[in-house]
Amino acid sequence: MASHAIPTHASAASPSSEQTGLWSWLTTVDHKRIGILYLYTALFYLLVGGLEALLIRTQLAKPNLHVVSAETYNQLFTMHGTTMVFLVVMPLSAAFFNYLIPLQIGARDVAFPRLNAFSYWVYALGGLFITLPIFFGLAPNGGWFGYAPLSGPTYGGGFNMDFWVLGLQILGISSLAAAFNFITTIINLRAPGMTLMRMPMFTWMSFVVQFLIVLAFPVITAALFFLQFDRFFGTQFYEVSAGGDPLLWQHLFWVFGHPEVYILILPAFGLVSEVLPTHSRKPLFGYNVMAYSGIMIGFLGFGVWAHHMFAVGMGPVADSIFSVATMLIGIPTGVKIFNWIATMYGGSLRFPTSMKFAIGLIAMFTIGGISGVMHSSPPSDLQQTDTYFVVAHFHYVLYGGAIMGIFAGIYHYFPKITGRFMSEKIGSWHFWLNFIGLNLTFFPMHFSGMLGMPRRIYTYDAGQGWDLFNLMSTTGTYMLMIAGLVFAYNFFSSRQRGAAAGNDPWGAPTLEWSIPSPPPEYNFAQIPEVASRYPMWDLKAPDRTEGIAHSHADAATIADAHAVPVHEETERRSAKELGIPMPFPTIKPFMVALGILILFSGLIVLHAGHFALAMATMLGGAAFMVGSLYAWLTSPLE
Amino acid sequence: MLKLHLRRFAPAAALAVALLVLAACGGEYPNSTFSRHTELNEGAVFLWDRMMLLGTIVFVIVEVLLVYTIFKFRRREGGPGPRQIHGNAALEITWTAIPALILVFIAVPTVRTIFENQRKAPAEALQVEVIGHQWWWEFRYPQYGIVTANELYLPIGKTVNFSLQTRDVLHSFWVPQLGGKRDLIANKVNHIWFTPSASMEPTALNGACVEYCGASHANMRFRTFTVTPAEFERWAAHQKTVAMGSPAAIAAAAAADSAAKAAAKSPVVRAASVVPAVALAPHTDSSSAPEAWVFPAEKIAAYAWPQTPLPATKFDEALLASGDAATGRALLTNPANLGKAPCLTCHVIKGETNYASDDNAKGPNLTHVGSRHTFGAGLYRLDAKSLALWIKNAPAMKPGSQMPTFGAGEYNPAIKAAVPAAAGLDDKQIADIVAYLRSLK
Amino acid sequence: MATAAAAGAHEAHEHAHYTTTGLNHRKIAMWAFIGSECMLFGSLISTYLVYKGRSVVGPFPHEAWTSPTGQVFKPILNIPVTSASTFVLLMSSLFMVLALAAVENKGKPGYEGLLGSSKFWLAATAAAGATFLGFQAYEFTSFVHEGLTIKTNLFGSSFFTLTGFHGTHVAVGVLWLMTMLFIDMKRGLQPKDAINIDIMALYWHFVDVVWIIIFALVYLIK
Amino acid sequence: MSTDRVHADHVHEHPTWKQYKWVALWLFIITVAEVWAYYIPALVNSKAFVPSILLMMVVKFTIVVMFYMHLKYDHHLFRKLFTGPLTIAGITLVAFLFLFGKL
Ligand code: HEA
Ligand code: HEA
Ligand code: HEC
Ligand code: CUA
Ligand SMILES: [Cu+2]
Repeated sequence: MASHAIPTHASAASPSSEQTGLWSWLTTVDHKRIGILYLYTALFYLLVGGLEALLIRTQLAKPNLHVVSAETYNQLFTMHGTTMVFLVVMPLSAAFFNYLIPLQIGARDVAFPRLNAFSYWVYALGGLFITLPIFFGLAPNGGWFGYAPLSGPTYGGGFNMDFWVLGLQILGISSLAAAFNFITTIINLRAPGMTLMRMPMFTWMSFVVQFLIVLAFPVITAALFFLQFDRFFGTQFYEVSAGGDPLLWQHLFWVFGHPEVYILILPAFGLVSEVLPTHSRKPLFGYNVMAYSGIMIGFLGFGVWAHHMFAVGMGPVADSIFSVATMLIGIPTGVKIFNWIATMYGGSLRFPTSMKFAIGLIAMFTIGGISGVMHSSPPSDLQQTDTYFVVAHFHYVLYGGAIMGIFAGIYHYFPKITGRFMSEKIGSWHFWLNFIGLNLTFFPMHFSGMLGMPRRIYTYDAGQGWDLFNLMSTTGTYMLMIAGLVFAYNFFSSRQRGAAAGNDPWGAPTLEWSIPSPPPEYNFAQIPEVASRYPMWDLKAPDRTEGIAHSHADAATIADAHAVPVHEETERRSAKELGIPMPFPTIKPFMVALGILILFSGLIVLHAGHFALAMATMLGGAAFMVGSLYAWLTSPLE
Repeated sequence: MLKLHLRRFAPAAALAVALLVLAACGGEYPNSTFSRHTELNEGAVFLWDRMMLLGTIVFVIVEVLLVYTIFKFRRREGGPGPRQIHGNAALEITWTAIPALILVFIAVPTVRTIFENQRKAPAEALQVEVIGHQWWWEFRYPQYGIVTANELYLPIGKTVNFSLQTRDVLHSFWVPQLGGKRDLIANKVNHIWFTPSASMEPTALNGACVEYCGASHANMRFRTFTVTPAEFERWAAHQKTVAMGSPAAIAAAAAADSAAKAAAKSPVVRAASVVPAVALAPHTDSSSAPEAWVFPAEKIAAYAWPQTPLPATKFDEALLASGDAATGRALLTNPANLGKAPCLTCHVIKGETNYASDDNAKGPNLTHVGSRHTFGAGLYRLDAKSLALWIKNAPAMKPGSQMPTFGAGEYNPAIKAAVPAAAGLDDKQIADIVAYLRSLK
Repeated sequence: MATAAAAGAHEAHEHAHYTTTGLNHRKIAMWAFIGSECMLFGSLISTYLVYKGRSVVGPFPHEAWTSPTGQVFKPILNIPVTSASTFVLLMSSLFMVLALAAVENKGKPGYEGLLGSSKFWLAATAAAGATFLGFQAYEFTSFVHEGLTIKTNLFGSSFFTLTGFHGTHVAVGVLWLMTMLFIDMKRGLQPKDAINIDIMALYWHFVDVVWIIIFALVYLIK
Repeated sequence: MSTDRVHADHVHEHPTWKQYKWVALWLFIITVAEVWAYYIPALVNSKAFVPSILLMMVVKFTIVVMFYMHLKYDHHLFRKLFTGPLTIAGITLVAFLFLFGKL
């Protein structure tokens, strides 16, 4: 990671020496560099999660194979799910939150730069905490939703689920801290004139996502605390013999879990909503409706959790309520799909790789959405739940939706981040391999599922009518792996040798394209004053924004921010020359994160039976954390 | 650009083709959820069909619009610039209202079906208690006083009301051909009921545990035999007695008394109450003894025969032919052998002196194990060799199995060491036990 | 999470910078944090209520119970003591607003003497918080003596977890108050510092509000 | 950087000392009423007990939030930030009670 230097060709001013080297990455509080850290780390985990998937699929290529043992397989799918959800898609979204939100709203940084660094380090360390045990055969093995009592001390007594409970708790801290940060940033750091209804759609969707995080994560935090106390301190929350109710865990988990899936998809929706208008040369169709439907999805997302529990016997009334509520979500989501198509309709379309992926998302997510609606009907879902049909559903929305959207975002923003283009030719290969591989992998799962194949089985018998479909899925997975490697090659080689990109390589409408690529540390030398949703088109292609309301911020606000009309910034000067105060780099957020990690590790030691050592570790970790925190809070920001 | 065109439609085409294939040769898909064997699944399939139709329409509309747009509005050099439209209220309302309408057509029958399925089962229904264990199934017929494992018999044309419980973690009960699943949840009794339709052929169906339950979740399967009501009664009448033809039965025959006979015939015996089975009389007198009816092996289709490969555990197979049931029985039942063959501390065999009762037995009831076609939760065919290997080293055949390793010198994962030669069973002893178990028809 | 919120202090650089709404960064973050805490305590309270009456063995909150040895115990919750601690916590909220008013109006007429002193009110608030914690410590130890621990039954697990979480929040609040008091004594808080007290007060009142709910749902309703 | 914008949240008028004390008095009175109610067996056994305790709880809650946390006087944004989550938390809690057969 340290080798990632910002390419120097793009500007006259080379990054100052303090901006390179490991130490600078450990201490950075620049939202862009933190975004890059998120990006690299999450891509690394994508590879890890992909390798886990590859092993899973290899084991299932044929009936009664024995590539991995049952126990290993169970760890693999648990870690695959956990990795992809918490260590890949959420952090990839976070990479974009970090990099883009301040740029899109015309801010110089996030509201709390050091808290931002803290979020990243908690994620990075928490990711290691939950992943490394797999090398010792101790990885979590209770499934990504860790149903009690299998995840509790009585039936899951080993260390495996300890790492899961604690790891998720750590990752939750990271997500929550980031969410408070971005909520404040979006509310309070928008450039003059940028009303809520002028924010770029990606920022809008991110805004909704932050609220989902703020509301959903406390619930799993509570559920995990109960499990953690059961496992380490002998409480009885999920202890069957004491009358504990396994359904409590399920309800709490899914109150979190369902909003979580929208946490995964909405940022991708946002990215696609940036890509499509740009390459259609047309504003986003139905902007207001798009924003409101995002809010609707988020809101309704809190009222449908029990559709994951149609088989537990909740009774007809609850089944009906949750079923109908679930179906309702199809409506705002459909609105988004149709508005995207309408955005392209009548446009002047260009198909760089980012656009291909964006269109791919529309096509593929629809499939996953429709199978989702099929799940929402309990009598029918009882034949689908816990089969490969569900696996098909959620990979279409997650891989065909979230991952495709994120790839669209990576191709779109790569020039902004690095100052260079990614290769379109290789990108095209990547897209098509990915597109075919994805359908080859996941489409047959609809069949294996409806033909009776349960999920989470490490092996299956011959003659069940599943062989062909499984072989197809496995073949597709190898294709996806090749696609992934093609992408990796494209990514790294373009970073070194890609064609230089200017401020605004795509002719895009929003503020981030008005500044140099890569942006200077202070982002905007002068804060722009925004008069409409598409400031860059106002500047360069005013015909595209004619029908949209324009207005100017009041003079006082402009004066406050020293704002100037939107313009392209091409000069690159240092913050000092411009007199822009920048936050100091600091190691303290990293140290606080480390303290948290040590604190939690103490519990593992406790489980191992070394009481004194455990206490020492926990107290030491806590003291280290609190000390670093005080040091952080009492040192000036800039 | 034609290739793009084709690929967009490939999934739809594949779907259509595969559905045709499905309709044509259902036999190839033995666990298909599209069967119409029960009213429960009729409802599910009806909803599925409707959603499939509406879903396909939505899918086609979206993808056609998308593909059309992509082709129609490609950027052309010198072509006209885009028409700048930013929104349209009428359109927004349309594509909100139409999906809402579609959903009404799904929601209404959904809710109706939910309430239909979850009515109380008819009072005269056959009651079956399903009890989940890590990783096998216990089935009880309280109206008959039968406790059995891993093989479920259901009479055609009769409503069956299942009550579902678990002894440990969560499991889920599912026979894909008969209808939707229901979870087994600790501290809760769940219910599901359906009627195998009267027009159904007697047949063997696969079932599975579909809630992740630990190491051998994949190996927690079972067989369902749907049989005619007459066959069911014959099977049941036999199952509630002790095994015919076993050494125990022969030994006890002399002591049979009529009072016990009456007890055995009383139709409603709680499963638990049959544990001290010594009171039950064996039926040696062919006139009154129920015939030992089980689902005929030759009628079991290939898909219902397990094909799990056997492990590499060595066994002197020559011994199997000469296994002696009476010796085997002595090994199991003589308290002196409890250290070596503690089988009856975990298993119940009606008619023998048991150390466990049906309510606390850790393993499956073995009273009629010889009359089963499969064992180990549907994982293996019940033949002499598989059984012998199982007794020798069950965990090697089923990861995590709670049945310990008994073979002398075999590696026992529970104690992470080999079973000492003196403490374990040798191949000869195992062969005798196998012979005895197989005699438990 | 408390860490996350606390990390906000001194973090923002709003002093010199433009903000869209004119509102303080940390205050916005604090309200978002409080929103989040609603869900946390909502989950904890839900759990307590769901498990109410489902414990297999005693002691119980509102019912007398007989131990396996035949001893009869009375209901375990001690309403008089808890009423007193509730009162103390409520009054601490009053002290808190008075402390805020004292900082905001420092030097203005009507804010002289002890009753106009922010130090006094900060100290009073912290003392009330500490008293509440003392009551809680007393309650917990007496429960343990009566045979109720976090391991005893579902009631014990959910009760101690819920009230323990609340107590932890109070403890963090007391630390925060003492830090502010320390600063006040060292350099004297001025009206420009009021925002810091304001934010701390929001946290403190929220903790109080949670107790209002716990007191009613856990202690009073049988 | 005009200061009046930066401190916009402070131009809203705050409750006064006097109000604070009235509020405290009300809180005290309601708390006394709550505890009192707990000791009237006839009331405790009647259907009115739970609703009346809940009502008093809600009133106290509202008073503290409105006056002590000065949500009544502060920027509308804060009100949204608080009532939104509070509503969702409340609905979830009620849903739980329903799902677990407590309602
Ligand atoms: C990105 C993540 C994501 C997204 C966006 C969704 C979206 C949806 N999901 Fe999915 N879901 C998951 C991730 C996701 N899901 C995961 C991970 C699981 C499994 C968890 C586990 O068990 O491990 C799961 C499981 C799951 C279940 C439980 C299945 C089971 O276990 O039995 C259900 C049940 O209702 C469901 C429903 C839905 C619905 C109705 C939507 C809707 O939001 C979809 C809406 C979209 C559309 C409908 C398409 C576009 C709309 C139109 C073109 C308009 C016209 C359409 C109609 C009128 C139908 N999902
Ligand atoms: C975002 C989420 C996500 C994603 C992307 C994926 C991706 C994939 N998943 Fe998975 N999956 C889940 C979420 C996800 N999954 C979840 C939540 C579960 C449930 C777990 C549970 O039951 O508990 C699950 C379960 C699951 C199962 C069921 C296991 C079982 O029930 O027994 C299977 C089986 O085939 C599977 C397969 C795959 C495959 C083949 C991919 C492929 O798409 C993967 C392809 C990707 C690669 C091959 C990597 C490519 C590499 C790169 C791109 C590297 C780039 C690197 C740099 C530039 C440095 N997944
Ligand atoms: C510690 C308890 C225990 C002991 C002792 C034990 N078993 Fe088992 N047995 C089990 C369990 C549990 C299973 C179910 C395993 C599974 O299917 O995963 C089982 C399954 C079986 C089966 C397969 C039954 C079926 O229908 O699937 C047979 C046969 C069997 N045991 C025979 C024996 C014999 C013979 C002995 C003595 C030598 C014995 N068992 C001792 C626990 C025990
Ligand atoms: Cu039992 Cu899975
Ligand atoms: Cu969901």
